[in-house]
Amino acid sequence: MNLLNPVLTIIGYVLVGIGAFCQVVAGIGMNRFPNFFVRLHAATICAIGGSFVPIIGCSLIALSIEEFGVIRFFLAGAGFVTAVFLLILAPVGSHLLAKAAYFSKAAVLYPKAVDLLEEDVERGEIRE
Amino acid sequence: MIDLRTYLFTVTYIAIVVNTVIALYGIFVRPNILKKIIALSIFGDCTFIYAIIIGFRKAEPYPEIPIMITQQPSKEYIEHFVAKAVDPLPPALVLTGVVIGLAVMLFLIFLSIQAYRLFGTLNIRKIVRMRG
Amino acid sequence: MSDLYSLTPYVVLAVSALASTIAVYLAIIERDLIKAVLYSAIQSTFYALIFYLLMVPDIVLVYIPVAVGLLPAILIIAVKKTEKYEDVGGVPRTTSIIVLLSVTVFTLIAGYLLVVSHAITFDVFPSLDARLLAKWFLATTLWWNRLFSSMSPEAVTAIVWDYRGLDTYFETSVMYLAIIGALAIARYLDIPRKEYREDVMGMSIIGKMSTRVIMPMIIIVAISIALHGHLTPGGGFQGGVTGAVTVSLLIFIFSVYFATRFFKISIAILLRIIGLAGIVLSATIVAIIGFLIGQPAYIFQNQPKIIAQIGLPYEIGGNLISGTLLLFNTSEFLAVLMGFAILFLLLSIPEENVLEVIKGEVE
Amino acid sequence: MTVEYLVYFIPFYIVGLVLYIVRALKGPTLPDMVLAIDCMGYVLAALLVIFSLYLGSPLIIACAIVLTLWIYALDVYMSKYLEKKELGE
Repeated sequence: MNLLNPVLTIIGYVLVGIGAFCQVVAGIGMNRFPNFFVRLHAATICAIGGSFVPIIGCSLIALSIEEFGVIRFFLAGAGFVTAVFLLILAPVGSHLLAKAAYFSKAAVLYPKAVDLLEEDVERGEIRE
Repeated sequence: MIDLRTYLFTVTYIAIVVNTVIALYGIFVRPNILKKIIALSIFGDCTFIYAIIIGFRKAEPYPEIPIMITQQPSKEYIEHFVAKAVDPLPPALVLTGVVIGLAVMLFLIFLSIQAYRLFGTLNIRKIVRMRG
Repeated sequence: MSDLYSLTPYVVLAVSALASTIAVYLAIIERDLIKAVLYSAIQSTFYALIFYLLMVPDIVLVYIPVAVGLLPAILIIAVKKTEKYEDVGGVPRTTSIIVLLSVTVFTLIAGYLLVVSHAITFDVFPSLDARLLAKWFLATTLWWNRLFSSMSPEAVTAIVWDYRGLDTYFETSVMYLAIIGALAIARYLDIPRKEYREDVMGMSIIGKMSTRVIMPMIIIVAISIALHGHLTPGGGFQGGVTGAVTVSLLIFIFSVYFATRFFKISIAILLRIIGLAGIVLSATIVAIIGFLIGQPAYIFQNQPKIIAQIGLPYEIGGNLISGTLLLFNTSEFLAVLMGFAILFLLLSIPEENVLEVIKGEVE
Repeated sequence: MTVEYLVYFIPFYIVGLVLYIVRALKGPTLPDMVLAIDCMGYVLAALLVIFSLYLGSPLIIACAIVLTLWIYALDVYMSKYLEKKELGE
């Protein structure tokens, strides 16, 4: 275990660094993108790159600290559970929100090049 | 020379005081019942933060949570714990307060939904004029 | 390095407090009610961060479900059932100006008192030392002497049930009475019988499938928060409000007709009564045992004291259970979970059925 | 302790949080606001985990799980509000 600890720490810090980068990028994208459906991409970067990755990194760092004793397994386990919840629930939440926003016309698709979903709905292949 | 941490903590406190004032203004002036309920919940949250701030302490480098991590602790560990952990009594009181606040809020929301069904509006000034 | 280390949490505290001030201002000013609810959700999120940095995890665990989850949910339902925009007609301009002035004067007085009361010891605004009572609570948390300690390593749960049990008992009663009030408003009403159809009702198939996957995990997390209440942050109420998310997901993602396959309003009421009876039992069990044996004992007693030397065991087979705390947490979990189940079921009754009943009563 | 170097990463998360607040307070439509609140919730979950490690109090990590769950629930409520259907269906 002692030999593995520095490796775990370095991997954990790299993951936390990736998360910090993704947060700033997603924050800029959230403010610069033109409409709701484009901003969904920024939200995905925030949820997966900016939160899932650093939480896994924090769990790895926690596993490598032996001063915490047995408690470090609690920390790592709770971190993994949080990460799994985030990985499953964040995309589903975005999907439900996007679907409701599209069909209720709450968000307007402003610079519109093509809308394949609208054509499908008109042809009757997809029902609301 | 004031410690920078004290300055930042005072900024936090003053921001919460400003929140209290805005929430009180909302309770007194805005006519919609649901808006009054939102303002009331914000006011309750501010009072909870005051109660928690009483129990906070400026230990070095940062205070601990009031939970002992090791069982059958040694005497030195208990002394360290007492010197650094925050006050556990305000959280216990605020826990009670949050639950009671939620219960009252839920009952008020049910009452306002019923009032809308009966009167057709939630503007409290119009409801008062309707009856009198 | 060390200075930066201890300064960072205070910076985050100040940033989140200032952000919450902007959110509160917009929540009060906004005329679109649903936007006001969302602004208040933003404010609650920041308050949760403030509570977290003030090192009270029990409050965070109860505050996030209550203020970020349940209250906005029920307010959103209320806005959908009533009017969407605030009608500001009828407020005299002089009234609002007078109220604003008086509130501002109140603030100035409060701020002046704050500065004066801390002027003497201004550089220790969060005090360096805790009160003597707090030190006593902390020192007796797990002293390993049953005559003084409550044998629970978590001080907050020990205080909630062991030292201030009467408060907690009446708090649960207030919650119980509020839901009885909601039931009384919705009298004669029940959920209409209808067959659940997978393809028409509820939200999209992606949401349904992933909710089916995630539901057992949520229930396990809620139960572990509730039953570890005497060891880690959490307890019965925190576990109950975490478990309430499963009920709301069942009703909103599938439909209320799917949820009524598992529990109806009457069954939920019955389970809630069982939960409250469990709380009464955990309050009186030591007194009952003392009455049967013929030794002095008290209501709300947990561990043996000097004058009443009976009590429940604090561990079973080496596992710490802290006397009645485990029983209390289990019963509270059941009562709170079923209370919120009743509430969501009542709110999802279709509006036409309610209006029919009310119309019949008025005539 | 190797935890102290986390202090160099925390400001980036705070910058992200502030940018999401700007969008959440400004957002022209309702779904924009909800999306920004989601992002705030996710970055806060990451911050809670980082702080529990950074402040050396591992037991407070349980808050992050609950925050993730309820942010998802807020999504569900808002999409239910935007849909035309009755609440129960």
